[in-house]
Amino acid sequence: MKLGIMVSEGPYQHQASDSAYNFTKAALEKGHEIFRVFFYHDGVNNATRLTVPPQDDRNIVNRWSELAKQYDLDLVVCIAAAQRRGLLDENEAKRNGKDANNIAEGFRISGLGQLIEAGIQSERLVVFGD
Amino acid sequence: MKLGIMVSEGPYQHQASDSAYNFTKAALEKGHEIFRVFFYHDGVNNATRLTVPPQDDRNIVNRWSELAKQYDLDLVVCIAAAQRRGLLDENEAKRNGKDANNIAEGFRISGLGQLIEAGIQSERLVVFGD
Amino acid sequence: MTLHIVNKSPFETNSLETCLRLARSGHCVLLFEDGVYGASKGTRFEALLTEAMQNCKIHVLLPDFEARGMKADNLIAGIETVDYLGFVDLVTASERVQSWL
Amino acid sequence: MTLHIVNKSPFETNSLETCLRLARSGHCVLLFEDGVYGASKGTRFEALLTEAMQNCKIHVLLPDFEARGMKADNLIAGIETVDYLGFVDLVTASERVQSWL
Amino acid sequence: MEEGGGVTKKFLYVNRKAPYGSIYALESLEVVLIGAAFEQDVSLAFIDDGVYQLKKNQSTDGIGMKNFSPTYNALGDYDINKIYVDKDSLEQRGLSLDDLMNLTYEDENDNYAEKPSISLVNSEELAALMEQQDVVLSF
Amino acid sequence: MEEGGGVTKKFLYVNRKAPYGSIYALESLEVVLIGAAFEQDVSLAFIDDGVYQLKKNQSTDGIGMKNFSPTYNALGDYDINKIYVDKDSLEQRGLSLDDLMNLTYEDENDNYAEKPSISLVNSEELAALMEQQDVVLSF
Repeated sequence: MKLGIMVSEGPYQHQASDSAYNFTKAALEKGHEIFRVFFYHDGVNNATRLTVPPQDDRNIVNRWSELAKQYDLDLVVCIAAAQRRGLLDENEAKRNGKDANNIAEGFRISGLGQLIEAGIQSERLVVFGD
Repeated sequence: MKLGIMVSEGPYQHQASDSAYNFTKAALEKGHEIFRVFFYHDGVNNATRLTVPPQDDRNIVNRWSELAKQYDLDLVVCIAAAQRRGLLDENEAKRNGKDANNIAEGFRISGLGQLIEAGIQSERLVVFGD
Repeated sequence: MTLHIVNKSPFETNSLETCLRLARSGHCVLLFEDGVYGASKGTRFEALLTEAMQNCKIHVLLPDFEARGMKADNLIAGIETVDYLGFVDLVTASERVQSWL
Repeated sequence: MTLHIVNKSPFETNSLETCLRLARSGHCVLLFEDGVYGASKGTRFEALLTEAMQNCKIHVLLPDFEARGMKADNLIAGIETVDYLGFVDLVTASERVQSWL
Repeated sequence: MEEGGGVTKKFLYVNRKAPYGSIYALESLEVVLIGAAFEQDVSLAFIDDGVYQLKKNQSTDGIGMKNFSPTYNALGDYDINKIYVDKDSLEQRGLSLDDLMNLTYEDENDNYAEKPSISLVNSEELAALMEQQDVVLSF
Repeated sequence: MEEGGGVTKKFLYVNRKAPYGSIYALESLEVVLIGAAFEQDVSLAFIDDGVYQLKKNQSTDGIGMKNFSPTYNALGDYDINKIYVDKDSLEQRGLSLDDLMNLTYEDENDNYAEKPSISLVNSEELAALMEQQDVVLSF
């Protein structure tokens, strides 16, 4: 079945990103298709490559990047939410006159329409938040 | 009177940072001393210089930076919380092999001891969170 | 059939109560994250859950329940356990998923 | 005297209830952010607040109350309004500030 | 106009949080506005503290945040006119329909007559409404 | 040893959130451990869902998060042995002292006898305790 996922909270502060990851991984292992994972609200903070979690803890960002690579996942970060919170890719940094960007491998920044499209194209949409 | 402030949530998602800012500004206007503002948990995300909020909205990060400049405020970002969430200064980026940093002007990264010290040195400590 | 997913402790927020007020007969409810506390025996919410089970099927995400120091025998009788694979099955078996944040 | 600050809606979380259970006679309570909903007349929490005022002084942060579409005449009788400067005064007049997140 | 490949689904936006204390209300509204371009069958539900989002007379000058409540008035222009407010939640908060913004739309099938967008619904009606949806987005 | 310039204050850490659903419990514990080096007069209170932080038998293998509950056992070694658990909160959750980890410390004034760190307190006792504090850190 084709599933869509929305993640509304950032890494570590709330369990939402962990739950979404564990759910997504289980769905993929069962052979389902993940149409898209859409990161909204503070969820955009899952996409920063600048995290340095403690050695004995999980690396939430890398885990998403690796899952994306393994299954060719579409990880989309909401542009409006990302701008508010300081999550940029190279283009966005340039466009907004910022001297750095922080997006991690496997994520892309796009508009809210991608969430609506995920709702339309997926057979089920599951929201993980706080 | 000497006051300490702790901010536990990031910008925009929760009102905590707004409340802390409005309180801090009011205290300074009344002539009180702010010993330190300590950013913990997702509060560390207040210190990123990469935000691009909408034109018609407040710029939470810049507001803190400007207040710090005007009143010589000590804005301290917890290093452990910052590492988990991807908030780095130049030294931390270098030390952790990261190719970019994102800290805004007027903030500095330091240890949790700075929070305890704020508790000891301030006559009142006020926590803003979710 | 709707799958309702509840991730909040019933002691902290009103999400579970509103969910159960608006769930219809034959629906499924999954308690996960801090929501799993609603599934444990002997709390002041046990009666609410027991009553809800007359109309709805209640599940708990076992990994979240165990993380919080509880085992299957701490569950209110009638609540079923699932793992993440079972969570996926609940989603695909339902017509829609409603998240009670 | 302790200043208790409550930023949560009493409808959403149990913070206000626990705060009022543990506040002592003579303490002050400030409702701000979503906590201001507890200060409005006619809700199911009015009785709780009215009772608490027999022992504690209750304040509401007016800018937060007004942001949410309410005016001073929506307040439960006896609740006092403060602005941010008044918030600062409450803090400095107290011996400690306890935040109920 | 963007579109979703000809498919029309029933979308329900569930709003259960108060405005300003957190950003969910504002960012939910941003999704609704963007989503309007996709010509789906959209409903909004306001439950629990979510009903406070529609409270009239919001005035944010004192907190330095943007008052986004006027945007709800624009929903009618985007053909979003199915706004359901949970009656129980409203009553528990000592509020009635008069305390909410007067949201309306022009009914193009009725000579553009101005009609109210808000319906008060009881638990049973709300539950029935939810059961008709294809996609439920919670905020 | 770090220190705070010779001043000793009474610090109370108030924990009201469950573990794992959010990070407040873990990061609160990190403050407590760092703070121990400052030789202040430290107490910890566990109220509402905070009491779940001390539940025994936590096992996080299934969720891929770190089980930090063993760290509470180390508090005694840091001379943090005033741990107050709200009795009302515990009872509402169907729990008793037996359901919590057995946290102890060695009393250096009593021949290093092992003693329990946790005290169950009622509302009145907890309120009185709070009123003795200089600094209250809430998580």
